[in-house]
Amino acid sequence: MDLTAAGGSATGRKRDADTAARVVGVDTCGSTPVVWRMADVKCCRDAGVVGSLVGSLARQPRQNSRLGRPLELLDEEVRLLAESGRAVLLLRAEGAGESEDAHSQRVKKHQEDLEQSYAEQRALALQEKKSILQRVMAEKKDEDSVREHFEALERNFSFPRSSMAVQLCTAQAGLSYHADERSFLAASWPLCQDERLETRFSVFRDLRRRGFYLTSAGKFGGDYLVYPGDPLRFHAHFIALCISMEALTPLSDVLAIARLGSNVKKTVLLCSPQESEEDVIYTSLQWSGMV
Amino acid sequence: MTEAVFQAPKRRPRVYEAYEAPLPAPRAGEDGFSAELVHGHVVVRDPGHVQALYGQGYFGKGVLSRSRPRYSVSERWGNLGDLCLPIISSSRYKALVKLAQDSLLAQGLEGEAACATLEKFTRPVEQPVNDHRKDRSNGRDESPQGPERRDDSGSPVDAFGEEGHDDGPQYPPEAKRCRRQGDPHHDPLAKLYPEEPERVDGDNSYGIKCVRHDDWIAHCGCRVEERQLKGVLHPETDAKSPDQTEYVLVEEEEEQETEESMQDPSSGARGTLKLVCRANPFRTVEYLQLSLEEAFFLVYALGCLSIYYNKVPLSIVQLWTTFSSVQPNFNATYAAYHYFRSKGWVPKTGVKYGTDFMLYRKGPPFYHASYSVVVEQVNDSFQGATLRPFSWRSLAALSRITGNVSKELMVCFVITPLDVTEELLSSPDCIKRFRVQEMIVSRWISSRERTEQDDL
Amino acid sequence: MSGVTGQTPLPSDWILRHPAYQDMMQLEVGDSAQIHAAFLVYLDLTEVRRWKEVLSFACSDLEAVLLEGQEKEGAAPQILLPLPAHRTLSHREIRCVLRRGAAALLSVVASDSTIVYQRMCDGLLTPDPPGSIQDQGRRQHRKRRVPP
Amino acid sequence: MYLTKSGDLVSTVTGPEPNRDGLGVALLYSHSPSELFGARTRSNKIPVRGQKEFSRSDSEKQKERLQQSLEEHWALIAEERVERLGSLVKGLWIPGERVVELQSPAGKFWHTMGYADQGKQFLLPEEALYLMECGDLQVFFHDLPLSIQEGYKTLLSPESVTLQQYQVFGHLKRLGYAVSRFDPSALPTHYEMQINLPQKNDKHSRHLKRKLDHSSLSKRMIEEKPETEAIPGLAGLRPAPSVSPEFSGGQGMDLDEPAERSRGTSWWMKEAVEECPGVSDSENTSTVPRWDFSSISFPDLGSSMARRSQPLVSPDPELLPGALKVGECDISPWLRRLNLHKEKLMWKERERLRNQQRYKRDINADPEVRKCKKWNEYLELLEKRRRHRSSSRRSKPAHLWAQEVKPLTHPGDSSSHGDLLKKISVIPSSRLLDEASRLSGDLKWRISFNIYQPDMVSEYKKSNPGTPYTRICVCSFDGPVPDLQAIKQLTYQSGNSPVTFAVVDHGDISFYSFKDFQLPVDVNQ
Repeated sequence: MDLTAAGGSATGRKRDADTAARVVGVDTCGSTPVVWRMADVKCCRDAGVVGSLVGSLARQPRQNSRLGRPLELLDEEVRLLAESGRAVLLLRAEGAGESEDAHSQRVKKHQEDLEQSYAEQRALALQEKKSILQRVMAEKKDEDSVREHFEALERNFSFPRSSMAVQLCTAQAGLSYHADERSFLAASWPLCQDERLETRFSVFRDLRRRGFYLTSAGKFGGDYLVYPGDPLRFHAHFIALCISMEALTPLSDVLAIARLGSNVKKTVLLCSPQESEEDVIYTSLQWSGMV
Repeated sequence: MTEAVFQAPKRRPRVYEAYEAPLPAPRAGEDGFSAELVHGHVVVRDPGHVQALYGQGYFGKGVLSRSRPRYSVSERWGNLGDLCLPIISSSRYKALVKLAQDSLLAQGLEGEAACATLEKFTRPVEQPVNDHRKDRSNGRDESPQGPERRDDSGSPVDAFGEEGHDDGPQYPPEAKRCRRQGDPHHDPLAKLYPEEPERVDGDNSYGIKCVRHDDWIAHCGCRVEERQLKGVLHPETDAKSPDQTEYVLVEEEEEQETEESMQDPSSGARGTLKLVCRANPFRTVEYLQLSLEEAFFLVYALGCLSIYYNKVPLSIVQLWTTFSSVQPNFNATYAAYHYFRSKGWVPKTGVKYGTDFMLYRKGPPFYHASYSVVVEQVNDSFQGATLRPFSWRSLAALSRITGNVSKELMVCFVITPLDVTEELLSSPDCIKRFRVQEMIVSRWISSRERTEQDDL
Repeated sequence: MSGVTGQTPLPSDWILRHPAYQDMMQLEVGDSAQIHAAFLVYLDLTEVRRWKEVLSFACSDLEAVLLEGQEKEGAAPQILLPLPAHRTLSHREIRCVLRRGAAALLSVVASDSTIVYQRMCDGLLTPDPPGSIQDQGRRQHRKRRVPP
Repeated sequence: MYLTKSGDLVSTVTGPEPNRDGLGVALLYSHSPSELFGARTRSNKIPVRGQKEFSRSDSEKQKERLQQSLEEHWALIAEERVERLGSLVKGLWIPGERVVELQSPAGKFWHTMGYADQGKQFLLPEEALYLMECGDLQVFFHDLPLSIQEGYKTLLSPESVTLQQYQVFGHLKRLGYAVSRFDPSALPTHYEMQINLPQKNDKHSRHLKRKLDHSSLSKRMIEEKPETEAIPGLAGLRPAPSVSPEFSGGQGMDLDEPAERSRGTSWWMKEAVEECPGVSDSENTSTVPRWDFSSISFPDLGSSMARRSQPLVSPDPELLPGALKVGECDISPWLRRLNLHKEKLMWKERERLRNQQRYKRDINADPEVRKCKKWNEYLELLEKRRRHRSSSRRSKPAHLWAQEVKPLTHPGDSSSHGDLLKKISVIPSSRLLDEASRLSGDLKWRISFNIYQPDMVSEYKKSNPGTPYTRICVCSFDGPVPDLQAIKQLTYQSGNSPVTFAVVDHGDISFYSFKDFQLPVDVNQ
């Protein structure tokens, strides 16, 4: 029951095309783009953007093998979303602009919500007790004694406040963006664009166009790990190395990563965008089999 | 621990040779060893020198072998009388004749004369007179040195199983096992590790290879004797001796050999091949190539090698200048090489792993390499990293492959003095002004990553 | 390598007189270290690996001697780019070699004549699927773990 | 108005997002009370992910499996934290101090996290955010609880803890490590470590320092002068509390020990020289040594020649310090304890001894050696002989020996492998701590955390945590790798515990260490 991502959907219109046209709200933490809302996370994946989960998992927070929201995005991922008009930067709804009145109204609403939740949870707890009692009493035919038991339950039932369940929200409520600002992110992400980032992005976009899924491959000495399908189901095939056509690489570096590639059974891919064209040139490095 | 712990080097499970000496020492009365500078490469051709330099300190590499020079014209051997001779195919023999012809022409011989010479030279021979070979077939220990293991089919096992070192051929597991390790008489390391090393388990690549090479005459534990090598290598030292012809057994068709029959893989099945003994007209003499660091160390540190260029021996400074121009940053890589040698370790090239050196204890036949070394040069305030500017990416790749092959990654910083000048660097004595900082780079693998490893 | 025995004594600079080496020298490539690397690769291919039809030719764009040869009789010819190990390489240079054929081998030659071959080819070459027996054998290879 | 990162002014949405209730206030919770109530019984198991596939076939079956995996994944990720109010600790974000003040008693986490000051309990932002993610803490700001998202935005900042630092902190905490901020001022100085001073554990000063420092994890230190210039005289200037006056006045102390080692002299040689009076004074004075060993007799207790029955006579009183009196000594009880059986030798050992006897001459039989009065003279003699020997026995090719630069050794001149190695060891080694104190600080590199191993956490004391397992320096994967200078500085600063670099690549963390090392010399016997 997440808040819907697009402000426009508040009108309640439901179209199939809506999913495709949906916009991802991107928040920043420092200068790092992150996505918080579930609908936005899914929407990224629909666009082939994998990102990486960096938060503790709600269900089991004290382990590292499965992490939870937020989803951290690569600059290239944000830019790809932005270029296709799918990403907008989230802005704060409250904050400096919020009047004292509005704030106290929010606090009041919060208190009321809590009270209401308490009342409802109490009722639910009582209901649960009753149904248990009902089951236990089902064999007994003595209706008076059953009624007595129920009355005693109502009388003595206590639901301490400390037993109330509260939600610790992951995403922030009431955070939105202005619909008119959709174009904003496309133009200005990432903040500084140097040649290396340009190269990386051209390669990212081209591989994405070819249907591959990409994640960061720093640990493998490369730029991207390239998967034939969703990384949830497939092993990576390539370690992509983004270099400009002219960049001189020491042979020792080439041999090191090529060796690593064969060790982990992945092809090392040299990727260089062509100047002027959008085309990217790929060269595969594989073990020669010649010992 | 703020310092890296020294991890015991891993012994090879099998050792096929005895430890001769940590460093080469020329015999009394000899001037030392000699080598030639050919286009920026240093080659040693004298078979005695080749064996001494390789066997004592593991300097250089046979150009046609993976490590110790042990090339032979064929890996298959056959008996002719009491002689054991290499067997080659007829097409291979023809190729050798062609090479010899080209060579003769290049030496200025007339075409016809060359043909006539070759014709005479390559006639079939009934019984070659080659006395120094005779003893080979006599004593059991004197069977031909097993040829270099080479994997024509390119089984991927090879590339990863080991760092490419394979001194000592792979023998069938059922063959007589080398029991010399652990015996102090043969094994210099016996004191440290008296127990017989355990066998490699689960090495299924082993069997595969043996099937291919079952025609080897298996024996182990024998290191290459100089005498035996003379059969393989060209005995240039006694060039006056008439006995330098190598004889081979050529597989020929019974009637008239044809090109096709040799190409046809089924020809063997026809059983029409016979072996004809002929002289090898273009004998391959393997030489030892020294890395520039190795060559310079033998000259400068040990004073036991003379390197000739156009028959003129070069001085130390001349060599320093030449090597520095051939190989950028030679002063730093040499300093690192010298440093490790002076600690008694054996550095060999790390090109297979994208590093400068692999460090072996004693030598590649005895231990697995312990360290993969990257040489870096920094100034007096420890800044600048110009030889191999690392990014976390390139470091991640290096660290990972090094770990994958159970080695440690060492960065060897060569620290140059504050007042370093061109003039200082123009003499090898500059290394006395350098300092060396060794540093181990290691990666700590947390549990999360371990599970992810299987995922990717 | 010696010439025919019983003829003239061995020339001391026999490498320089090797027919294949002389061919390479006539290619007018100025980089002698690269030529030597090419010759070592040539020797390895012909003498050790028994490749067929190994030829050398010059690539003017790279100012280097390239080799061409067949791994087996009748196999598709492959191009080899021999380079001394301390050099650098750009993607453009690799493409220069790949233009001559689909598959090429980078042959890196260390100063002690150790050669490492690396296959290069155009486009995206899907790796072989894992799971072979040899692969499993490799997995048992334990890593040395060093605590921080 | 809202200033974006690119500097453009963008009009913010002033009104809150419309929500289902139609009220003007944003809905805070996405879970209804019944969902919250139902959450008590939900599973806490993490579904196992199936084996991945290698290639894509786009078959129905494959698509189905992907769909199933995705759904499972989304369900897991979508789950919200739901906790009993009673098990939640309540905290208050104090933006000025960049800390969270606890409003209700702390939980188990207090063992490794938080600090108390003037009767109040505080958490550092990274601790608070981690506990929020664990569902242990609810942090209020302006009377409203912070969502995790707001926690990230509010608690993390370049002035306190960055996202990357927090990611590393969280990663290590989730692995069970105790993690504390690195406080350079709390470290024992190098000098203190050298004299093995027990660690300071003055609670008060620690917390005071922490209070001062906690506002910033990323800016700090370095302004601190390197405490140890490693000058012996400094000991008196900076008296550490428990240094006794005699100790600090000790003149012979070698404070520059690491540098000493790097020069390759072993410590005992120096000591031996200094212990011998008359030798260390000056080389020129040829005073008669007091210890004339030729005239001092040493009792022979080991060999079979020893006269067992007789007691040892008392030593010459001249050789004894002042008032000491030593009488005769009966050695028979000791001798009985000695194993005087003849040693059985391996044949190999016997051969070695034979060789030794064959080639070894009694050095005292050599009249030239006997003429030598000092060790140095003896060495000179050896050198002279060596030169003579090598020039007569070996030829020296002119291209090597008649030049300005000559080989370091001549073949055959070294008596052993060890001797040869010694001669060619001309490059001194450097240690990581050499000259580290003279390097000026580079603000690019900072240590962020101390970590303590999970199995030690039960004994962990915040007030006296002991030596950390390692200290952590957080780096970005796109940033530079530390050069030798930076590594030296950080190693020096980290003192008694190693530095580990946590490199963050979009949430993915790798740990690297750069440790000092010296390859042992492998001499062939």
